Amino acid sequence: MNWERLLKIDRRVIFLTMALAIILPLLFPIRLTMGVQRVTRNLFQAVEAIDPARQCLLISTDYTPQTEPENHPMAKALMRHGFARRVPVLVNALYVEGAPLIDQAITEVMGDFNARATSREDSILYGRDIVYLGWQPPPIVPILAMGESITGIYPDDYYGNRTDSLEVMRRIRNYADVGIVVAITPLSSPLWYVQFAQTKYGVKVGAGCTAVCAPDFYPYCATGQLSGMMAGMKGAAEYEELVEQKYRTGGRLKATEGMASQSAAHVLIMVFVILGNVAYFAMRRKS
Amino acid sequence: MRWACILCLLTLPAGWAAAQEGAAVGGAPVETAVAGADAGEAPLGQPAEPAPPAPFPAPAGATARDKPNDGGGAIAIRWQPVPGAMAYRIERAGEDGAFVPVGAASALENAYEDRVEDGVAYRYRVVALGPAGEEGASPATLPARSRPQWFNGDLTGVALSVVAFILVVAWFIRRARRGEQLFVRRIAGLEAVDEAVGRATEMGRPVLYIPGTGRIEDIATVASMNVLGEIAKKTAEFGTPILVPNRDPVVFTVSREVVKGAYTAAGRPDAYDPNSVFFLVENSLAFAAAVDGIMVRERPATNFLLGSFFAESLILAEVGASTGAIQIAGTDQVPQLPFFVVACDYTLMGEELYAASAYLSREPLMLGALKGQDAGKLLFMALLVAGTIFSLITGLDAGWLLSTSGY
Amino acid sequence: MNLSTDIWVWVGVFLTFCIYSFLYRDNPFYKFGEHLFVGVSNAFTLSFMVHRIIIPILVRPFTEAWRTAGSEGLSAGLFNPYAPSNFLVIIPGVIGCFYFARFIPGLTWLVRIPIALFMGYYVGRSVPAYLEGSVFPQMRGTMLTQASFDPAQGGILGGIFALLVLVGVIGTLTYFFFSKEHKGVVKWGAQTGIVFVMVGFGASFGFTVMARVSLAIGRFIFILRDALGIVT
Amino acid sequence: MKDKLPLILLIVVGFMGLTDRFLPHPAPEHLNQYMRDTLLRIISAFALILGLGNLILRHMNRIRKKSTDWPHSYTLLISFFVASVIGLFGGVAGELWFPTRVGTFDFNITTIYNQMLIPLGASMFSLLAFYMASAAYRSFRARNWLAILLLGSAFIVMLGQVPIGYRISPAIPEISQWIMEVPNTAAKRGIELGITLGVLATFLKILSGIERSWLGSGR
Repeated sequence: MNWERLLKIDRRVIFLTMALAIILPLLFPIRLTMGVQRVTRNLFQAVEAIDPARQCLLISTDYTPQTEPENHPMAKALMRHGFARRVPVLVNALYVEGAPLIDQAITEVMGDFNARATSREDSILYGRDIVYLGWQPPPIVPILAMGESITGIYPDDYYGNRTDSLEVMRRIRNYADVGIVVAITPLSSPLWYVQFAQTKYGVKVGAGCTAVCAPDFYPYCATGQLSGMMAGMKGAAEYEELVEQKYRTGGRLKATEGMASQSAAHVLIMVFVILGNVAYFAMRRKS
Repeated sequence: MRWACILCLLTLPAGWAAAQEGAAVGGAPVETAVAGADAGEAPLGQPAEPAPPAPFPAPAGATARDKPNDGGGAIAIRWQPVPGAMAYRIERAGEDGAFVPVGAASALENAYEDRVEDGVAYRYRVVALGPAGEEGASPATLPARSRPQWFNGDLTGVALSVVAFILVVAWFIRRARRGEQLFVRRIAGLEAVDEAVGRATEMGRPVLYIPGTGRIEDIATVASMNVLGEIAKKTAEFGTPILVPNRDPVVFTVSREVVKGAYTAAGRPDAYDPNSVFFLVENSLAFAAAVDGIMVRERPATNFLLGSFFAESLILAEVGASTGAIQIAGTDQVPQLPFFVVACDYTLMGEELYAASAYLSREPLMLGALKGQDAGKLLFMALLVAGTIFSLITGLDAGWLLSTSGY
Repeated sequence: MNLSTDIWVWVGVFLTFCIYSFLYRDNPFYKFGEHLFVGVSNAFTLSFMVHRIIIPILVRPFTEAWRTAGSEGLSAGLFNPYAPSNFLVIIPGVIGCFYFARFIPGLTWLVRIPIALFMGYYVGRSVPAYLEGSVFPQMRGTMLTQASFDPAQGGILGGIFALLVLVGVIGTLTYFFFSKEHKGVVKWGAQTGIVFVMVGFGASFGFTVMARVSLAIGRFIFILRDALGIVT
Repeated sequence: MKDKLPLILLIVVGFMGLTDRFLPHPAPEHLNQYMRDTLLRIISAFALILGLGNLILRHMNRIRKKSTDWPHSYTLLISFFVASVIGLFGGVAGELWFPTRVGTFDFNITTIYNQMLIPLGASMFSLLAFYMASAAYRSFRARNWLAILLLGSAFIVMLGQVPIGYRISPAIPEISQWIMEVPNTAAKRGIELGITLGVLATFLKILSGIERSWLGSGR
């Protein structure tokens, strides 16, 4: 075997095998079982603790379509959880780029619920069970201003309704009425909420972050500044499982389906690392 | 001598404790009113109800006072919980005396924050709600007025530590000003800067300096601007072309001034090429796409990636590595550091990026600031150890000295 | 197989292909995609800047103040910078124009004024934010208390882990110590620190793989589902 | 004057920013809000105009000089101008006078964003999956003990991330989480604490005028 050749393998070979590892499981899907991490369970518990009569769940999003595969299932799973518990859900977008995506998520999850609803009480109604506050730049402004008045900083919702005319907004005024803010992000917006909203107004904050940010947030979960989090696609899949186990809400479990490709890609990278090291040591012994 | 100052700082926690206690007890102008002093007094107004609900034990010790450390507009109401209560209703009365419900709290809570107008006197009472709709109203509190505070007493510790740090750094700067030699150890990534610029000169290829993809709000960008000044001086001396693509237009305006200033300072204003600093695009991925293009087409011999980087860090670093360039990276975005460590030749981790401009310029005053950073680290370490030992021995939580509002 | 009939979907597929072709090597497709990306993305930013900032917070307050002044005459309220319509918005506008002073010989120094405002404000703001949001709670979280050994929170083992975190933090801080060579005690401290840093970075890298693969999954799903209709 | 005025301004607004968090009173709060929400936002809009001017001139230059790949500068300029006209005169969602719809075919700036910029951005971003694989292959070699630590923890965490790790041993996700919670937390905390000191030092260097590279050359 020519170890030297293996060591200096063309990057394009790696790229190609990687592409195959991702595509094949998508074409021939399998479903894998997994364990649930503590931080995910904590977030689930924190949402369980919201008092539906008095408080709401605020989902703050600042992801763009680029991290859709990771962040989108998180937003949907949270909405499902909120709807299943009849907790009013407020959603905002910190950046305009992601705003249309949230609209799509709301439509999809509302559609799932309402397709099975039998009465008006049973359905998810816009303005009563969910409000999409839309987008106000720059992000720091709404984060601070929601401590005073949510309708003040979001006078109109995403669809152009006056927010103060919506049923649920009459009792949800500011962070005092927010059970937990879950910031879904590819960046560090949960920390902005911790630094600017929690320090000043004491609101609970949770995170739904891409896997890349997760290591950064563990310290905050340990100190309790973050009540819990969904870390990456796996976190989203776990949350989907938790909601599904408890409430049987149905709907597509996007994150769970993607886990097969994930596994293949991870295993491939590990195989590459092993190959690289075997070749490296074989070369070293030779020289 | 040097340690004397640090020792002084170590006594700070005691100061914090005193300050925090002061704020809580007498420091803030608090208007507290305790109900129950005259428990016999009948509530002045009752909400009109068709049939009076069955009685239920009333919450004791209800108080209302201005919410401390805020911008006004809030009164904090507290009470002692009633066993068996399902929830609480909070009622408010203005000058006219009629109580109206303003909010509710769950059985687990014993505090409520009411949003009110500043300067107006309000009285409150807390009604405990029983499982079968019984009600028990606490006596009315004395009137409380909300008002804005000028200083947020919760942050006394933060304010003091800012002041303390300013003093320490100022002290080191003064020492530096007096001409004392301050020792700074070798930092590999920064030692390599000369070699990296020199290599570009030898190969006749440009140096690429990416000041991050953050905005000027990210302090790492400001630090990067400072390093850019030093590196541009070197490229001016060596006569090597430098390319500075920018993602944020405000950063672009700064980096242009910095590079032009550096060429002037190096005595080569004529060598400054106004096209060397340019704006590309705000979208960070479009920026990455364009910079990848620059890397494979202009083939810079040296890439500096210093500043605030986000997800695009590895795209830039891997493409840079594939072109064979020497790469010196640095960021304070901790999640991106592993990628730089893996894909670049040298990586400045967090604080090293902030130290870089001092290290490169060797200006005594800047080195003084660097020494201040070291003193801060010693202080942190000492506090951690002292706090741990104290807590383990006494069983108290020394960490509460570090608590700010919200926790 | 159920091919999409939406033109935009095929535009998306083509652009995806343009970018992915860079993995093979630099080529005209990538160059096209790259330049288009920069062009369109700048146009998008410009449009939003005009519609969301320049018009609503610069032009409109001024024109409305102008109109009010025309119908009701000048009043002090029109010079209140906090009012929704006022003449003073012109000041930020003028400061903004200072950026262009660079092209006027003799006035180039005016460029420093907007720069000073930006740098000064945000540098100042970040100091308490870092201390309050990061240093204080993280320091607090690092200190051990007797509760760290609480049986309910992991008992002795939990306490040992908490101690390890403390050791790691102190080691890492020592590693970044600039005033002493890494020799003697400092060397040991710094070595401990770098062990934690390397293990942490490795973990961070491994943890991130999932995020990045997720992105690629998203792209392939777009091609396989939205465009080709092979998977559902 | 030319040096002093900007420096004085910088010190004044620097302290304003610094004290914002400490002074809850509405008077300073309003001033800060004005600074953030009006003044600096308007200024940043002008910076963008300056930046775009720079970009356009540079590419026009490239076309004039016929630099390498100059035809692609046309791609950039044309796409920029066309999309700008659509965005500026067609409105964010096509509500202004410029037509952004032909039959059922919509091309307002939001659609362009969704249908062109999103695929471009997502593709660019997803290149990371491939670059991670190549970076891992290239750099994760057990050359010395530090590299072994890096490699080992990355390996365990990767395994802990996927269901297969759980199948091999349920302990693997536990260990991986332990690595994230203990050594990773410690390292991050140490680095973060250091960063805060760097931020403080930078603040002082800038405000005291020791660091003045930002003043540029006009002196």
